[in-house]
Amino acid sequence: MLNVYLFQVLNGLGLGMIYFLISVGLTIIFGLLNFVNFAHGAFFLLGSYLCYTVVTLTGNFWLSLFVAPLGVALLAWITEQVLIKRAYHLPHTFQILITLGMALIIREASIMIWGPIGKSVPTPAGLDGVFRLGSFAYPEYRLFMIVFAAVIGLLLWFLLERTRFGALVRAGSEDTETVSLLGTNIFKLFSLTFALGVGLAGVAGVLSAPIRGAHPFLGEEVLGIAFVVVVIGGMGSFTGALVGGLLVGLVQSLMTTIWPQGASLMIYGAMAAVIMLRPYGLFGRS
Amino acid sequence: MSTTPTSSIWRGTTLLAVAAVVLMPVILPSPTLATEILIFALAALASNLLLGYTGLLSFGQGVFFGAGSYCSALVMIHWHFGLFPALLVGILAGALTAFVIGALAIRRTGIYFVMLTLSFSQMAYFVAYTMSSVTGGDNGLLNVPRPPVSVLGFELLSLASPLVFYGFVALLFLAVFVAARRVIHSPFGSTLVAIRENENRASAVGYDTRQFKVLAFVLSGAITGLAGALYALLLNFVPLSNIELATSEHILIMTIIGGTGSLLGSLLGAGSIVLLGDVLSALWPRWPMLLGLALIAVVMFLRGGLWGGLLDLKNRLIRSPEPPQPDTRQKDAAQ
Amino acid sequence: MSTVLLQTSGLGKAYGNFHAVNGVDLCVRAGTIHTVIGPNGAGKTTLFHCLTGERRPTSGKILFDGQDITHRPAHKRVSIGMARSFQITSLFQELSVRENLRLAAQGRDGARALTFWRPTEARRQHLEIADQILERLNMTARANTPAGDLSHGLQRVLEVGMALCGKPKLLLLDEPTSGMGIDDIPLMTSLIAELGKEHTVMLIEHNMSIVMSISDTITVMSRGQILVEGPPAVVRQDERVRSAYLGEEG
Amino acid sequence: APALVRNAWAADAVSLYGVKSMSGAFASYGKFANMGSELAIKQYGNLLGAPVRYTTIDTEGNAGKAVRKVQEAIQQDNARLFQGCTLSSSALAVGKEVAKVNGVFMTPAGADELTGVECNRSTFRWSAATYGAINQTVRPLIELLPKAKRWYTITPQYVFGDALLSNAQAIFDEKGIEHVGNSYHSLQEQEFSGYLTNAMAAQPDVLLILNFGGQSTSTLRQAVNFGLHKQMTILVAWSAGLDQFQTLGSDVIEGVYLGAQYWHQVDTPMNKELVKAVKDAYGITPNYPLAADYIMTKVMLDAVKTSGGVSEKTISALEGLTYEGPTGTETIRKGDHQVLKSYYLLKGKAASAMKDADDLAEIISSGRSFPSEDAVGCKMG
Amino acid sequence: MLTVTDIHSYYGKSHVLEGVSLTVNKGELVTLLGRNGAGKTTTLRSIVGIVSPRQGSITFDGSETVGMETFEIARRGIALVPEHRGIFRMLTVAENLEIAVRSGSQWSLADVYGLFPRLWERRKNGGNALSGGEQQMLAIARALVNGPRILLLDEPTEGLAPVIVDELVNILREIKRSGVPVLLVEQNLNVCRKLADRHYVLEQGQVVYHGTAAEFDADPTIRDRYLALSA
Ligand SMILES: Nc1ncnc2c1ncn2[C@@H]1O[C@H](COP(=O)(O)OP(=O)(O)OP(=O)(O)O)[C@@H](O)[C@H]1O
Ligand SMILES: Nc1ncnc2c1ncn2[C@@H]1O[C@H](COP(=O)(O)OP(=O)(O)OP(=O)(O)O)[C@@H](O)[C@H]1O
Ligand SMILES: [Mg+2]
Ligand SMILES: [Mg+2]
Repeated sequence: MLNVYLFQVLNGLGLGMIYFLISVGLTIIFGLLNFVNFAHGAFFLLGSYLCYTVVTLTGNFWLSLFVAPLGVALLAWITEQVLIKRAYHLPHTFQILITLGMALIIREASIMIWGPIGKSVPTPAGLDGVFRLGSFAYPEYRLFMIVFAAVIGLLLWFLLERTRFGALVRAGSEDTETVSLLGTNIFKLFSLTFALGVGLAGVAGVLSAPIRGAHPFLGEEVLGIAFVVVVIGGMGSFTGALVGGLLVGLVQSLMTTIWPQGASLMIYGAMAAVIMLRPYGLFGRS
Repeated sequence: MSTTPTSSIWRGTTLLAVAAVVLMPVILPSPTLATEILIFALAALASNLLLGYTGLLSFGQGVFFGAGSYCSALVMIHWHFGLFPALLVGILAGALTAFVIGALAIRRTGIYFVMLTLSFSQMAYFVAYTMSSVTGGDNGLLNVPRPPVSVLGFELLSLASPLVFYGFVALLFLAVFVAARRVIHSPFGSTLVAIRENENRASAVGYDTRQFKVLAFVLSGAITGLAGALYALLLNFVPLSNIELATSEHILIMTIIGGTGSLLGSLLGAGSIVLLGDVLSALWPRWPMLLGLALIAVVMFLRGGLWGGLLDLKNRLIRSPEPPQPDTRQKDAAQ
Repeated sequence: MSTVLLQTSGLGKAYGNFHAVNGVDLCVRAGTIHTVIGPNGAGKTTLFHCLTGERRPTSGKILFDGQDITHRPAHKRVSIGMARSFQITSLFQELSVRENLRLAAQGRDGARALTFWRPTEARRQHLEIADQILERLNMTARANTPAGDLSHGLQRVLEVGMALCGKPKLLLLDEPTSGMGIDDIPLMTSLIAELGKEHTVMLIEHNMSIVMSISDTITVMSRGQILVEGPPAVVRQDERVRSAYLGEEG
Repeated sequence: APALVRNAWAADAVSLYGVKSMSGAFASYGKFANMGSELAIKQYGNLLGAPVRYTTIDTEGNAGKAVRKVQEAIQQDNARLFQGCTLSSSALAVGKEVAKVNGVFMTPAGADELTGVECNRSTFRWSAATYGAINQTVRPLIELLPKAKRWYTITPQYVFGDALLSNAQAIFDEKGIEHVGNSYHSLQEQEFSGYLTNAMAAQPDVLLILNFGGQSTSTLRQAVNFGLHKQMTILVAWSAGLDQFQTLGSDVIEGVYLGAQYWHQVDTPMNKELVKAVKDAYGITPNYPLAADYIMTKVMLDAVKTSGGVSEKTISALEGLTYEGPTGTETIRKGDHQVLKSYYLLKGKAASAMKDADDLAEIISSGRSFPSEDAVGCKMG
Repeated sequence: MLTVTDIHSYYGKSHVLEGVSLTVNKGELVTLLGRNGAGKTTTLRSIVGIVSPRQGSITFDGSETVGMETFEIARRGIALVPEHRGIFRMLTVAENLEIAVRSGSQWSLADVYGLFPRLWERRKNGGNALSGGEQQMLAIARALVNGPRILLLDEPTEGLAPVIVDELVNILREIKRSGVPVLLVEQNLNVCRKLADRHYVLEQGQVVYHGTAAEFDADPTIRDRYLALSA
């Protein structure tokens, strides 16, 4: 029986890394642009669908891992220029409204383009095996995802916490006027940051396609998890997204053995508990 | 929020509300639809008390709605409560859940507050879903009666007819509407606005802002609970979706589209969203796309919501003689 | 001399290892104007925050009017007679000047404003207070302007006005003249001097001409601690104060 | 019947309402279901001297909306004939509304309560009961794999899942199968790796998946990711049929056993006609929602014809009716309004063995099993 | 160097600047005086493009800046230390300075830490944990490392202890000596007197007085008339 818990811990860590990848883009946009993006899940969905299309057309998953996030980021950049840009200074209420609207549009457009029935993406060749550890089996593809997520996390942390670009964007999140006074075109940086954050949703969408496939309501499911992770970890914190992701992954995985019906309940319970105890999440800044 | 000069305007909106309530069953294709609109208008109005006046964006409204539906339905099914006792139970259930969620959630502010209400809402959903022996779980709670209006055991009026039921809901709606205005123009209401504007300062001039926010939650929960109970009566059924996050989202959308900070706006918002769904869904299965566009359009061009838009239009058509007045007056009316 | 209104003993506020306020023993007598001066970052505002309840002190005790209020929340200190203005202007930006004042007046009644079933007009007394203060501040003409549209200087005046609405026993003013026009400073100075007759005033101020002309007692803070305390004449002559704070102006 | 017709204009047309989830989370189902009904209506042409009027009611995937719109149709248009509802909750509540006016309502929804404790005069159900689904999949598979003695189950935690599970456990007891474990999960769950890990640890011979729709899609896909299909036999007792198989692709379903209400390759005369008609009309192969709503619409119109108009007699005409359906000769049981029809055990084919894109599975066995009328707990008022 | 000609600026409908004209020449320190609400801040905001004048022209080094974005104007070397200071609360003191560093500035990080030792002591503090005066120092230091070719200061001594004010006066002298012109909005007349070459007085959005420091000092009635100084 102990074995099962060990399995669940390992599996939970793997799941956690996936959740980290799903949420990290959200946390960037949330924490730095102070923008609540309820369309994050929808962009994730788009990533999955674009991956499906690229794989169907070319048979090459790796190409889709490159093309689909770029496509998503490009779309994000365009919407940023047209819409989002004007919503940064608005209250969260309006941001939620505008991104809910976008999510609806993306979802319905996906149904129009790809049909109401879900699509599958085969696991990329070479990673379709199973990694064995005694009697514990773990899909090689999921292992790859974990490593990939870790690398991305590291790069992002460096970009945003250790570079001037990062500091400027963080400064801009408080006061755009003053950053402009220092001679920086902060809105250009914001556009890039937004595209980056959404592009990460696209990356997560592509990576999850072989596991989850793509179906029109995927976005809503993913959004829920992403918010929980971000809130637990603290808005705008990478370590937060990482620890939050791992925590949610572990809780979810262990709960499937301890009290399966309550797995989802516990995730939200954990989130509520964390916010009550630590106002700004585990790693959030006030 | 200076008080004396605006009182004529208040009377105006109450009259407008009465007119709308009277006209709705005539204009709309069915009284059932009109009833649904009024029920959601109640819920939106309650959400407006929090969002528009206190500045609290709560995703918990669905929980209060669901709690109102479930509790009033359960006491009618199992204990054969009459109409008014059952509605009272719905109101109390909404108020109580709002008290609990509010008291916990307001300990945080900003987006963390929003997320707390969101997570409580998810938890409530799972509780309702898991307690299927009580709530019917995913199948919903069936066989909810619609008791007649009765006083001391004497049956006065059957509500079986859709139009009569509409009339009943309409009276309740107007009563709540008038009461809500009263609340807004009370010292309590003006303090809520102050808290929305600058909570720190409100606390520094002597208000226990938590008490105020919790009370706002309780009032909002009570009204939402009433709406939930009426919805159960309307459908003779409580779907699990009543307590879903989607319901909260729906109520919020209505509130914002209608115009925050204006009670009549809530009626407009509920009306337009319910109608939009009803009309468009019959025409095009992909209609949520148009809803999405509408949401974006509101944020881009109509931040005051439909009510704000109407006021703007009015101001543009009837130019007041003194130019600076309309701006402030609009702000006052909107608060 | 008059009785002690406010007293602190060993009051301290630490942020981690950093002691912003460090063992302050303060004694404010009723009916006096008591000024706190000191270099930037000396801990004056933090001291005020502790006194008004914005921050929780990490050590020491606060006695107000004989009661221990060390752990009382901010809003409860208002009802026993404390009111403050903020160093950084903090108003209800979108509400009118009069409404700002009215809300401040109503706040003195605290929880009684929870009456959600009574119309606002029923509480005329708050409007009357607001109008009196408007008069006193010379702002009657601006009564209906949203506070956020006022110039910086007028916002400062309103800031003090709001503290007055609470009819406090002790008025804590954090740099009331900062950002005020040269022409307004005399107004503020005489306002404070006059307030000093009815209330007890605690003042943080960098403008030495005001400080020296109206204070009864001056406490000089430095690095979280009290450096010197005494009447203006004594403080002005103190060598340590001259070098740490006053500079050539003193 | 009182007030059945409001004016002369309406008198000459029979009106049928398709309650379909056209938008919202179940749009993939509603779209095909609606195509089925429309096809049946079109084929019918004139009924009692006038073309049938067909109106789609969009439930928006929300039971509350479904009920309200059905109420409206009943009050405003005097509607009496309803067909549809994917969601059990919608079906149960809509059934109640229709029963109030003695209308007719036929649904493919899964909840056994429809023909059990919540049954009523107006509600008819076409889909097989959970009892049948388990008996027609678990039993044949036990016979097929006599050595597979250890079974593990994954079950959604709610009435429907529990019904499937208890039916399966009864068979396990009877056949001496060791039930080595069960994982319950919530209806919202989409990540099954944890449950699969539990299953893996129990080292069963057969993994019995008792959830449905998107959840069974996810479970199966992730099970294959984890390589479970190489370690054990997998059976999905309540699959959605063709559209689900298309989603998953043969990579995933190859070698997996799948229970289904309908399969387009069923060899009955009526089904052959249906497949051809659908191909002609829409250019696709019929899937379960399409076939189900097609046949229900057709049977309802037949009953109207027999009873000479929409009235209480239409209900009687349906009760005990035997007709040729896509699964062969089908009968509507009088006592509980359950349609007695076959259920299928399919097995996913390898891509190389497929004759065309929709040839994703082969029929292993079929048959009908229903609990007796007394066992279902239906008391019709 | 900086020439403002007859600008009109508005907040929404309210006409705040009604034709302000002024010039700042190389190496000069010019003050802009006036009562509360006279439009001093608005003038500065118009120069840096936060408020866009609807009429009039502003040239810097000979090229027109009206209509340019704020960041473009800032890149040309017009640095404003705003009234509200604009400290980034979530960034540390050091980060606040680092993001402003522009190569080619006369002041390096080390220079400004030298000017304001207090900032060096608190360099790891978050901007949200600074006292009012510390924030003011940081705001000025930040403008200096940003490589200003002209410095606009909006009430820089507000909230500063007298010793610090003295220091600031020295620093401003230093800045002036280095050839960077300064446009100073200030309420503290002592400070203005010590530094200014010329004074402008604004009243209700219009320049009502303009003169050299000597003229201004020589004629106390000016102060009485426009600034209503009693003492
Ligand atoms: N939240 C905090 N965390 C850490 N240090 C803080 C925090 N808040 C204030 N400080 C520090 O405490 C010291 C005292 O600050 P305070 O605001 O009380 O100074 P002050 O005397 O009011 O100065 P000034 O005259 O400039 O307003 C400062 O050095 C400041 O950096
Ligand atoms: N954001 C704003 N919206 C509307 N009016 C404003 C705004 N900011 C300032 N004003 C008005 O513009 C006028 C000029 O304000 P400004 O801030 O330029 O004055 P100032 O001379 O800097 O005063 P102070 O000495 O108080 O800082 C004032 O009447 C003020 O009320
Ligand atoms: Mg201070
Ligand atoms: Mg100014």
